[in-house]
Amino acid sequence: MTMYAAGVDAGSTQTKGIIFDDQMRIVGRGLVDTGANTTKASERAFQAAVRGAGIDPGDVKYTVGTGYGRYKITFGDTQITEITCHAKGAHFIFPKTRTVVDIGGQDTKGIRVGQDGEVADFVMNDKCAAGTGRFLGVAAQVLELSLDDLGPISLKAQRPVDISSTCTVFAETEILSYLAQKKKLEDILMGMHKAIAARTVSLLQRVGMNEELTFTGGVSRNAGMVVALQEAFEMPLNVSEESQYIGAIGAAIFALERAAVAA
Amino acid sequence: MSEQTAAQVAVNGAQPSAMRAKAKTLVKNAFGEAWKAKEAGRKICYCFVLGPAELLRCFDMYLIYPEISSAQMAAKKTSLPYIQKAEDYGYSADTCSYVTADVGLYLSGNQHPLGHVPPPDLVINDTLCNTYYKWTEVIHDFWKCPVFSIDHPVRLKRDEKYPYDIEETYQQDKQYVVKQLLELIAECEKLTGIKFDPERFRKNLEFGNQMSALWCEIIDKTRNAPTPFDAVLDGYGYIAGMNTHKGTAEGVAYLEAVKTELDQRIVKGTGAVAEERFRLLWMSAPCYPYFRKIPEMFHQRGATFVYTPQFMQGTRGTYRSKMYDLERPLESYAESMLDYFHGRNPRQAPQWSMGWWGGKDDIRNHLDLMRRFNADGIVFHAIKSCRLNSGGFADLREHLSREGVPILMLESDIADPRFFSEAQVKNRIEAFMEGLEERKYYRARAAV
Amino acid sequence: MATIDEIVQRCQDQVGDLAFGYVRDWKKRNPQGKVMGYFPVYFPAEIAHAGGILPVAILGGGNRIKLKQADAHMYSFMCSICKSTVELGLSGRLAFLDLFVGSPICDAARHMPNLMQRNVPGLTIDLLYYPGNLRTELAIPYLHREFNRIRQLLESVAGHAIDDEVIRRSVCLYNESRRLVREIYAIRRDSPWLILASECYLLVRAGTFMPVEEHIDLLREVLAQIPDRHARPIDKIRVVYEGAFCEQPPVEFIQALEEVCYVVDDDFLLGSRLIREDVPEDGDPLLNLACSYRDRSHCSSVQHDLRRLKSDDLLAKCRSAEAQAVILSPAKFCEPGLDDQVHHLKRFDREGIPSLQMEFQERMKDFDGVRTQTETFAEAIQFYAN
Amino acid sequence: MTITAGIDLGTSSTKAVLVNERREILGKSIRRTGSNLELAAEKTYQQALAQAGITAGDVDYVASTGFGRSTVPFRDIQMTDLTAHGQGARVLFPGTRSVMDIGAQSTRAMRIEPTGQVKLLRMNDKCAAGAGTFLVRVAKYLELTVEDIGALALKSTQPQMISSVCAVLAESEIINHVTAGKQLEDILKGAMLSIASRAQALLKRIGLEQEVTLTGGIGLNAGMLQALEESMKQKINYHAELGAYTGALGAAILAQVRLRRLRGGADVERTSALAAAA
Ligand SMILES: Nc1ncnc2c1ncn2[C@@H]1O[C@H](COP(=O)(O)OP(=O)(O)O)[C@@H](O)[C@H]1O
Ligand SMILES: Nc1ncnc2c1ncn2[C@@H]1O[C@H](COP(=O)(O)OP(=O)(O)O)[C@@H](O)[C@H]1O
Ligand code: SF4
Ligand code: SF4
Ligand code: SF4
Repeated sequence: MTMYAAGVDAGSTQTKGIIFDDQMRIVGRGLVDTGANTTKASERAFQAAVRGAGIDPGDVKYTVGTGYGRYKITFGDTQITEITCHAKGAHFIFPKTRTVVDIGGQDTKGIRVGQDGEVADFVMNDKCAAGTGRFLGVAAQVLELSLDDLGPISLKAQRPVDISSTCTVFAETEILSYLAQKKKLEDILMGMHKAIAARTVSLLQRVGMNEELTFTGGVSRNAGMVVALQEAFEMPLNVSEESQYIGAIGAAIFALERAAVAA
Repeated sequence: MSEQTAAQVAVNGAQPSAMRAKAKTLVKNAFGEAWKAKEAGRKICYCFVLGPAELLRCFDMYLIYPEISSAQMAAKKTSLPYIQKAEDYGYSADTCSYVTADVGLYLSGNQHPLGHVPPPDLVINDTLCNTYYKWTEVIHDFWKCPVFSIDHPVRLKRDEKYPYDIEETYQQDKQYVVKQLLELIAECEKLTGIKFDPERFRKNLEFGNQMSALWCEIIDKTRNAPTPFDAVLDGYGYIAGMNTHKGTAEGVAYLEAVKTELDQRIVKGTGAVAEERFRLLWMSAPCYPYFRKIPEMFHQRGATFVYTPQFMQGTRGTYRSKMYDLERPLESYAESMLDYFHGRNPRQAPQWSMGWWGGKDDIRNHLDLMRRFNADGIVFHAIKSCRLNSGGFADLREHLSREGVPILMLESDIADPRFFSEAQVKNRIEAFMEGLEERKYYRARAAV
Repeated sequence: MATIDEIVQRCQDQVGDLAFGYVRDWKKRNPQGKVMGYFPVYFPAEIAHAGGILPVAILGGGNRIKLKQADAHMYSFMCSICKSTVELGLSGRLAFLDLFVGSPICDAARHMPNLMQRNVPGLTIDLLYYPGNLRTELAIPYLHREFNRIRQLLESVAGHAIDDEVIRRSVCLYNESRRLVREIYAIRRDSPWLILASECYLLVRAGTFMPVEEHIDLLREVLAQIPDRHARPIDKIRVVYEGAFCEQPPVEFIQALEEVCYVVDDDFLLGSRLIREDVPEDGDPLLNLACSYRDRSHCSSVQHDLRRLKSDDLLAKCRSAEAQAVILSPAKFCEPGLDDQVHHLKRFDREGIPSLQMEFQERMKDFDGVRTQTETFAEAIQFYAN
Repeated sequence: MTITAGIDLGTSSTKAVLVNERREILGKSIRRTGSNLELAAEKTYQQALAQAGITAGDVDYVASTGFGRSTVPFRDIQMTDLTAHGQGARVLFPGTRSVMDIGAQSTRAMRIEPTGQVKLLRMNDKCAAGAGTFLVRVAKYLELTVEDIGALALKSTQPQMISSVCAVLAESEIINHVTAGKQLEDILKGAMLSIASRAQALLKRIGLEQEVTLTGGIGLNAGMLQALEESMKQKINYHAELGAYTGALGAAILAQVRLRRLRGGADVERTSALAAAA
């Protein structure tokens, strides 16, 4: 009988669930908003992933919880930090990765990854919304756009504006004044993406970024951000279809390993 | 009382070292007796931990170590109000918090948690750290006392050949230090009215040599598995006990007691933690405001510290490879100050490794340390205050991680509790330990 | 003939050029010539000059350089100049150097050369160790020997001997350039509207990378034109600036100060002006240089000499420049500068001279805060002083 | 009679005050700044003049301050908000030694001399977490007006603490509090306490001296004032009627000082550089 293992990544904004079969294949995914109740959200993400895999929750032999809300995942077997899981997940998909840039809903991380996918070092910004997904969320709100639109529109930019405020709140005011000046929407958007990229670079400098870089987290789904980051880093980035699930994938790999040991 | 009980609480089922508690008494006495000494007419000399204690003791001077004083404030969780006083006075939060804590002490009428500290009759600094010079100037500013600097030049270990005669430079530098020591002796004679007694100096150096021999044996005991003491939690206690009594019979007695205790622990198989799973090197000084907390976060996961270069750097002269030559005391005294900094050393002893002048040797030395102490990884404790000790860590990490050494970088401060973020430190330690576990897992799997 | 504005602009372009275009051109013009770099504060440039080596001060990367690699190699609380200097090395921008000499003037500067040595292949590195204790007479013979060792080092770069006679000739040239700089400073003290601090800064800075002969010509050209400058005095407070003996603030920072006040004296680029009198032109030149370093120099935060208090020096500077106030502005994370600032602060408080404390960083780009603080400070004097 | 005007052109509101040589206030007015700074200055000035029943021709000297100080076309002199607030605070409360100025986009702490002269200052201009805008956003989010939230917060019995130090991230916490069914007044009080702790940290850095005076529009918010007093465990001065005008008032009074010097002749040489430039 096939053995299954699960990883659940309870992020501050969104919670992700992944089911692996014993051939290291992803067979189910779940993505829900975290909201106020992390425990419920992780259950829902897990259930969604199980449904997607077409299996029974009982078939899952081992579940690893990760992410900022990992200790609230009550049904899991163990918890591992999101840093370790992101490194593991990124290494799984891009084995040559040495640096992971993870831009999530409320934080940005830079992780230096060793040869075996272990964490060599990391830096994290989780105190200030500037430079995180939240910045884009706020902007989308002001501009009355959906998050999915930001990337494609920004890619049309010809002359990106310069957002001088680092603070998200003041940047919002700046965006409004650019709108009042009738600047093009795409130029404003790209300006914001560049502002985030600049912050990300200065954070990442502290762990070093000379070798293969992988961009993960929900914000990596935004194509405009990928372009802005590549320009700022002056090097190409790996981005996977699964990038928002990388943490959950890492957790699921650990779960699979532990399940194998237990068996 | 509370500290006694705290010291006796077993971490993770392990038995704490009794000599760590004993060190506290020694340090406390060293401070407590200061006023008595002053009243008895002895001169008070502020000197840094690597200062020429053995020499100064020849003049019956009572030694006060500003660094130990600040560290004690921090360890007693009382440093913050002192530091803030200094900041209110104008000092920046970006400078060495040992200095700001000390300034706070002066601004508080010299009321130290361990007792009332008398003002200095003389301050002596050396060149271990450039901040010492500024610190000395600060002390001078406050107390207008005479100041003496022993300048021992720092020479880069060049990866390339020297285009001049480095040996000759060394000899000249040595003479330069010797001459300064002679000036110091004259100054001390003038200040205390006591004539320099070479015999007494020799005697102090002899105590120093005995302490060196003992200390080298002690620090090698962590090569045992399990290690009988934790290099941070216990080790820094021993250092404090020893440094306050350098060149004295008490110092020798104390180290003998430490050694005896450790031998007994080894025989009984008592480790620093109940179950030793990982052995780590700790680079630079501890975070004194959370002195117990950080090592205990490691202990909880079965990791313990087996070495810190401060064992050597923090105890100048107290190492076997450099016993004082009693036939030429001043010269060999000068050598002990100079050698650590001098690029002429073909290859410094690996134990010294701090990484700020050795070129590529710094990397090799760290790898040697890993082997010598059979360690699983290195923890670099980047101290916000201390550029001297922390300045090279990021670079060492770059090089060492290329060599496959698991490395953790922690950031906090030596005396300023505001720079310790528990969540952040915990997060880092957790991720690091997960990595070590994973490595162990893969190694075990590969071995099968 | 170029106007002062044009000369200053040219200097500014050269200073901002992170590729060191001027020096590279010089190398093209002098195919046999060697170039050495030194880290502040001070280096006896005369010895290098005498060996036909162009001495270039490596003063960090200013506010245009992007730190792409240095951050990963350096600890966060290091001053900007150390970080950006390492970045210059790591990014290959110092490849034109035949030698780099650092000085362990502080804990940060102690690490920097070692970091360079480990990470910049092909760059030859050494240290010049200044005596930590200048009070004792022992400092002079020590420094004399040290300069001799530097001579040997430079000879190995030059590929030939550098004898006393040639050094004496270089000393004369450097004396001349120091005299001209002093002259410009004197004019600025008397009529600060004729030549601004930011202009002065750029003119002196040019001397940190060009041959002294060219710099002398440049200074003479400027001096000749100053009297004819059209500028009228406006009512601003007169201040002395202190804190930039090592790391240098961006020119925009100096300009922001100047919008609000006249900076009538300063310690910008102190290393190039460290020796405040002529170095004796005959006798043993290295001994003369050693004595000048100890006894004919300005104070800096990294020279330790309790024979004279640094605040005495600064106070004298303020008095002779008739300054109403002093701006104490060390570099962020510069331990020696930050510590001295307090010493000055207390002294000036006692003397009843207003002082403004404010940190700078070479990489800063936003000067609003600087302007607001300086303005408020100036207003406190303008509205309230009697 | 010598009449001077102070115009404080702030990021969110513009204030004007007219005073005579006996420091009596002849007229004052306040209005939203909006996007046209010159217009805001002009309109606010006219309103104040109308209130005083005089015309611009009756005014001897105009001082401008605030972030838009250099855009006031009819100014004779300009000064930073710090200088103006220092003087204003001291006029309103002569015992003032520390001034806390919480504006829409910035937080400033100053230590002042008995004369009102600024001795030491610390600013926080880059982060919204300690500034008035934060409250405006919270109010908007909770569908309240800025004017309402103060009174509401006073009713709080169990303030909901906010752990985030970022204004934006704090909003997510507030959402969570709302979904968890917490009382509005408790949520508001939590947000105010969070600003108060920021302000307190800044005040600490100037070495707090008594008395402490709060200036700026934020003091109109009674809940905020209470939050500050609670978290600092001490009395804080705020002038309910003139607090929002502190900057304009200070500028108007310094204009009197300046004018006296100019007229007295003693200081003619030292006409402000800025006035000369203007
Ligand atoms: N399609 C999308 N385009 C752009 N951004 C997105 C998209 N989907 C999600 N995001 C961003 O990703 C964030 C969530 O990322 P995630 O890595 O799941 O964060 P966390 O783990 O911190 O909750 C959202 O806040 C949003 O800003
Ligand atoms: N009537 C009011 N009640 C409560 N708060 C107010 C009121 N008016 C203004 N505020 C607060 O004061 C802030 C603006 O203060 P102000 O000193 O006018 O700022 P600025 O000078 O920067 O424009 C606003 O962000 C708002 O939070
Ligand atoms: S700067 Fe803005 S985004 Fe950053 S912490 Fe402050 S309020 Fe939040
Ligand atoms: S800088 Fe470091 S070595 Fe120097 S005094 Fe401070 S803590 Fe000690
Ligand atoms: S700026 Fe200060 S800290 Fe940096 S190298 Fe120079 S003296 Fe040292």
